[in-house]
Amino acid sequence: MTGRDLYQDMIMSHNKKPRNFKKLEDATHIAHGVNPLCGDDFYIYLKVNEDNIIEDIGFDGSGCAISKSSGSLLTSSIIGKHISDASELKDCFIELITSDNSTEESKQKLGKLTIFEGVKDYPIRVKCATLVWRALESALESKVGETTEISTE
Amino acid sequence: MTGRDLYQDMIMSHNKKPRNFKKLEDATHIAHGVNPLCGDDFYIYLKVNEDNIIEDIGFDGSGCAISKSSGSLLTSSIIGKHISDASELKDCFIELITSDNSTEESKQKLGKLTIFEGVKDYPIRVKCATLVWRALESALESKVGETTEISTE
Amino acid sequence: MNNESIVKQFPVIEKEGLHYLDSAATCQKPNCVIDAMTNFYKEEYATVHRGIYDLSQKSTIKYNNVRRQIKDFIGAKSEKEVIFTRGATEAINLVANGFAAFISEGDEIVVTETEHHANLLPWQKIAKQKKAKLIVIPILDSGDLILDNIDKIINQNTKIIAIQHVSNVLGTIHPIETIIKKAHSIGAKVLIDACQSVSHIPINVMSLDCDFLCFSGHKCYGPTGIGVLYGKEELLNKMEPYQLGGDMIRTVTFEESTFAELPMKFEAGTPPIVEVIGLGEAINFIKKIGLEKISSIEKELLEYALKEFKKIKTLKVIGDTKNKTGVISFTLENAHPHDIGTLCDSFGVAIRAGHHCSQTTMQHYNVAATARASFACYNTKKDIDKLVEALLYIEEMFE
Amino acid sequence: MNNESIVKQFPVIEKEGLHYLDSAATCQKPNCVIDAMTNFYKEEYATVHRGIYDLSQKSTIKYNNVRRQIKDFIGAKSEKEVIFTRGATEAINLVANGFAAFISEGDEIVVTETEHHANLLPWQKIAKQKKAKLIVIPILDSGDLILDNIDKIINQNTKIIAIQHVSNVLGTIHPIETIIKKAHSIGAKVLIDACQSVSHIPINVMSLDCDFLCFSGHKCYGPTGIGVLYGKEELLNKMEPYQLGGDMIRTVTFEESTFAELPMKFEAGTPPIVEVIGLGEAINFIKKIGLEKISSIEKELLEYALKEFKKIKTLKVIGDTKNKTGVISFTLENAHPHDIGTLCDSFGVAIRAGHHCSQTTMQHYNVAATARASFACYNTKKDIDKLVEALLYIEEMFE
Ligand SMILES: Cc1ncc(COP(=O)(O)O)c(C=O)c1O
Ligand SMILES: Cc1ncc(COP(=O)(O)O)c(C=O)c1O
Repeated sequence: MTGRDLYQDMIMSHNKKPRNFKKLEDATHIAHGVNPLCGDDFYIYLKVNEDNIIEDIGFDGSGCAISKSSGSLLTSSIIGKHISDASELKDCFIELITSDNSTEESKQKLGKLTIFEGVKDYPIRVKCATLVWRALESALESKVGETTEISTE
Repeated sequence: MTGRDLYQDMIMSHNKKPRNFKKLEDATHIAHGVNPLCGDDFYIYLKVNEDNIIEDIGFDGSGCAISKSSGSLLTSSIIGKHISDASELKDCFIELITSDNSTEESKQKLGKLTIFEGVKDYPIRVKCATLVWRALESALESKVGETTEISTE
Repeated sequence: MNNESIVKQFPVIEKEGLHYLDSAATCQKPNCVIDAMTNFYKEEYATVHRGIYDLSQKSTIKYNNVRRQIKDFIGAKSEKEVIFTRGATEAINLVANGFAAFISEGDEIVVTETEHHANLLPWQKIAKQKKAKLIVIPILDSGDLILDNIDKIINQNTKIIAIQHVSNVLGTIHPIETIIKKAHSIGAKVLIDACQSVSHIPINVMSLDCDFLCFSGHKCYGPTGIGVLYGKEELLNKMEPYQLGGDMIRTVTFEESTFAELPMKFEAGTPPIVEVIGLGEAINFIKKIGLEKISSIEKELLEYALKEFKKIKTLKVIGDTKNKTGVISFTLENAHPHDIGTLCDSFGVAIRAGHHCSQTTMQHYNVAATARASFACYNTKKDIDKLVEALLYIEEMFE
Repeated sequence: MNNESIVKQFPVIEKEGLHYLDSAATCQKPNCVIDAMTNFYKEEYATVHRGIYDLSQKSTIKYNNVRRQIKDFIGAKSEKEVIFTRGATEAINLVANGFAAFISEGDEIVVTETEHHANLLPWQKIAKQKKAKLIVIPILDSGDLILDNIDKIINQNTKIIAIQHVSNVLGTIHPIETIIKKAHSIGAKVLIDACQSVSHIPINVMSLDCDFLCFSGHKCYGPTGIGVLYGKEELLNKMEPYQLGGDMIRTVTFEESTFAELPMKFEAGTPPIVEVIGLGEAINFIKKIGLEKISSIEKELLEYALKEFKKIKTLKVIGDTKNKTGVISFTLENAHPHDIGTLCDSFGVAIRAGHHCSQTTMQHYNVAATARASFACYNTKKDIDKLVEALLYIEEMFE
């Protein structure tokens, strides 16, 4: 495949109109992710309730089409989910684009997120696709009220 | 030519029985020359009289056959000469083995010293052949009673 | 443009379908450079300086010849002023490390707003260590330095000015002659980072009268792993050695060591022998074509590209000075530079996207990154045509 | 000895009439190493880390693969612990520079009496700077370390022990396991200079448990301009970066910069890309033959040489330990080592003469210089026969 095939319609549309592209004023968990190489720079905001359900989610910042659409699809995939399910999805996603070990089962879980699979062939862009996911990981591990910082290099 | 041709009989004989291989107790000029790469290490002693004639000369120390025989031939070539003649001979010698510009006239002045011409093809050994000459140069430029230090690198 | 005969000498450039426009990052190598190294490894390889056998002596002679070649190429006074390093980064770190001894609290070190990190961070570190001030010459949006205040910026407290000859992001050619004169008028020294100029513009360190100058081999058609530091003999003599080890000593005991003369004093350890041989051949290559010819090819490419870029409505060139080399940074209104980079690649066009190791330049223009196309003597208008085709496609794709 | 198939892979060694016995200075390169670099330059050359185009990404992948290869080769825990340097000299300077922060007045730094200048001078400098003491482990005339006093030498004040694995002058293999254990028992760190062992003896940094280890590419069948520093992650993390510049930063502003993670933190500037590729192939070469095989070839050569040397009455071997690699220093009663060197060359025999960058070893034996023959896996008994023929000739010539 060539780089062009990466930019499928769904990615282009999420880039243009990212879902949940907002700051949550009442977030319980916030993380800030930067990719110093590209300058991609995003915040992710989670509102997790007492039952550990992600009640609301938002992200904002700036970055390339891959990072932004990946963030957008992330938010719409985990909103309303239990944080352990979100965390599992995150693992599946990272495995999908950083290894050759992704199982069929895992791909089924990922659903439309598998459109990012092709990024695997572009090692430098892998960091774009995983940036918001790494921020999610950090947010889920953080204490309530804390803002964590991550950087992909 | 090969390295073997360097070691002509005259060089071997001067190496074995260096002439004027002695310390002069009443030297007017002394210089110490070392070649840190090989460990060649020689002193040269001059006794220059009021008429600027090199009345006596000696050298001692240790080094390879090339440096020692060159020192030996140096001493026997300049003993009894005026220091300006010694200095001229030194220039001719250094030119002979460090450049391609040595003239016939200069070679005639050098006489048997031209056996060192082949050293030119062995850049690392040039420093051996010139070591005592460089020390001579330094001694001639020094003040009476002073010991100068030179190092070829 | 008439550079077919040059193009043919570059095996990577000759590859079908590849349009290499990232020469400001690193240059492709002509066959003569690659072959010189291959042949050296296959026929003549031995260590330098120390072997008394024939192979090593020949190796040493060839190695030293390159030093002479570089001395001539940059117009240095003596071979002692030419130090081989592993690249420009090491050269600058070496100077900063050695020059630190001459810097005290309150002194000022001057850089430009568009320095490469390699010529900023070592000075930032020294400034912190010595409680000196790091002073910045700002730029206009054109990329040109603002020199109105130069008498304030370069003043009695200034000890050294570390300045790029040409910006690797914008291609701006800085008026280093003016700055060197100004610096010397108050007794400050000047280091020129010539990474982006040495294979594009003729340079003569003696007529420039700069105190230090450095460049990397891999950006001037030479191999990786090699760079050059030029320094005035008198200054280099005053500076402490940088790395310590073999080949740079005179005598060693456990109590005390003494160091060799220039240039060896700054060349500890087994040098990058084969890289030096390759660099010599790269200098030959440049001399054979001639820097005038190289620079005229690149100028023509630059003008053509700027003209063609007008066809792309949402494209913005960053830094529009007239005084520049064949380096163009640009953005598209709706596409992120990294997307531009990946998509250009799908057209076979290799451009760079990112901060180009100069985040302060990005900060000036308030962008996270730019896309950059840069030219060398082996590029052709076809490369630019393909780039424009790709950019038009991308523009449409991102509307 | 059965190494014909190895010999055939080395173009310089195959040269008619050449007997290369200076591998302790630098190794010849097999075709596979030379070709890997040539092909890379001709087909795949591009910068690493930063290019988002295909060529650069492939280049980056290949480059990173070598890091993994080296991690496996030396048995490191993580690729973060493998730093590319331009050689062992730079690696040691890097460690000394970074470790200096942990050394205070009165502390002790331990080296051996036979260190290469590269592993002595950087420590001598730090000791002076920090008013620490440089303590020397002496040797017996056999070349073996005197360890009777080890409990005094390595004591509560000891901060680091910088020690060669194998002496480049004598070939002595030092009992580094013992020293590392002793050092760790009192909390000191250990740097192993593995220049003379890595291509001769299997090494595993994890089972050795050394804190740092370094070697040069050119002494292990690889190219010039490349070396490796291994360091425990935890220690490297605590150390300040060495050189500053591109690729080793996270964020940069004029006020403040932050640095990248390991290993990038210690790799400022465009790395020696092609040299890394060449080194990877050299490691492949060593692995394919196997260090056991290499070491058995060299052992056989060593034994044969020592036996044959008995024919030369005035020859004295310097350092007669049983525990050594294929390195023999020797003198002739009446001929100076430099004369031996030049005359051996006239027989096509390339040996080394001089102080071998270890003047303190010369001082121990009270000689200005020695002649040295050293072996690699491509040598044969014929090389030794020719050396002996030359030495007999020289002995007679000097009576
Ligand atoms: C034992 C030892 N240590 C260090 C070095 C220095 O290596 P390099 O000159 O490649 O930096 C050498 C070789 O010269 C050596 O033999
Ligand atoms: C202007 C400038 N300075 C310094 C450097 C650093 O050179 P290197 O990475 O080869 O050490 C570069 C290139 O990366 C550059 O473009």
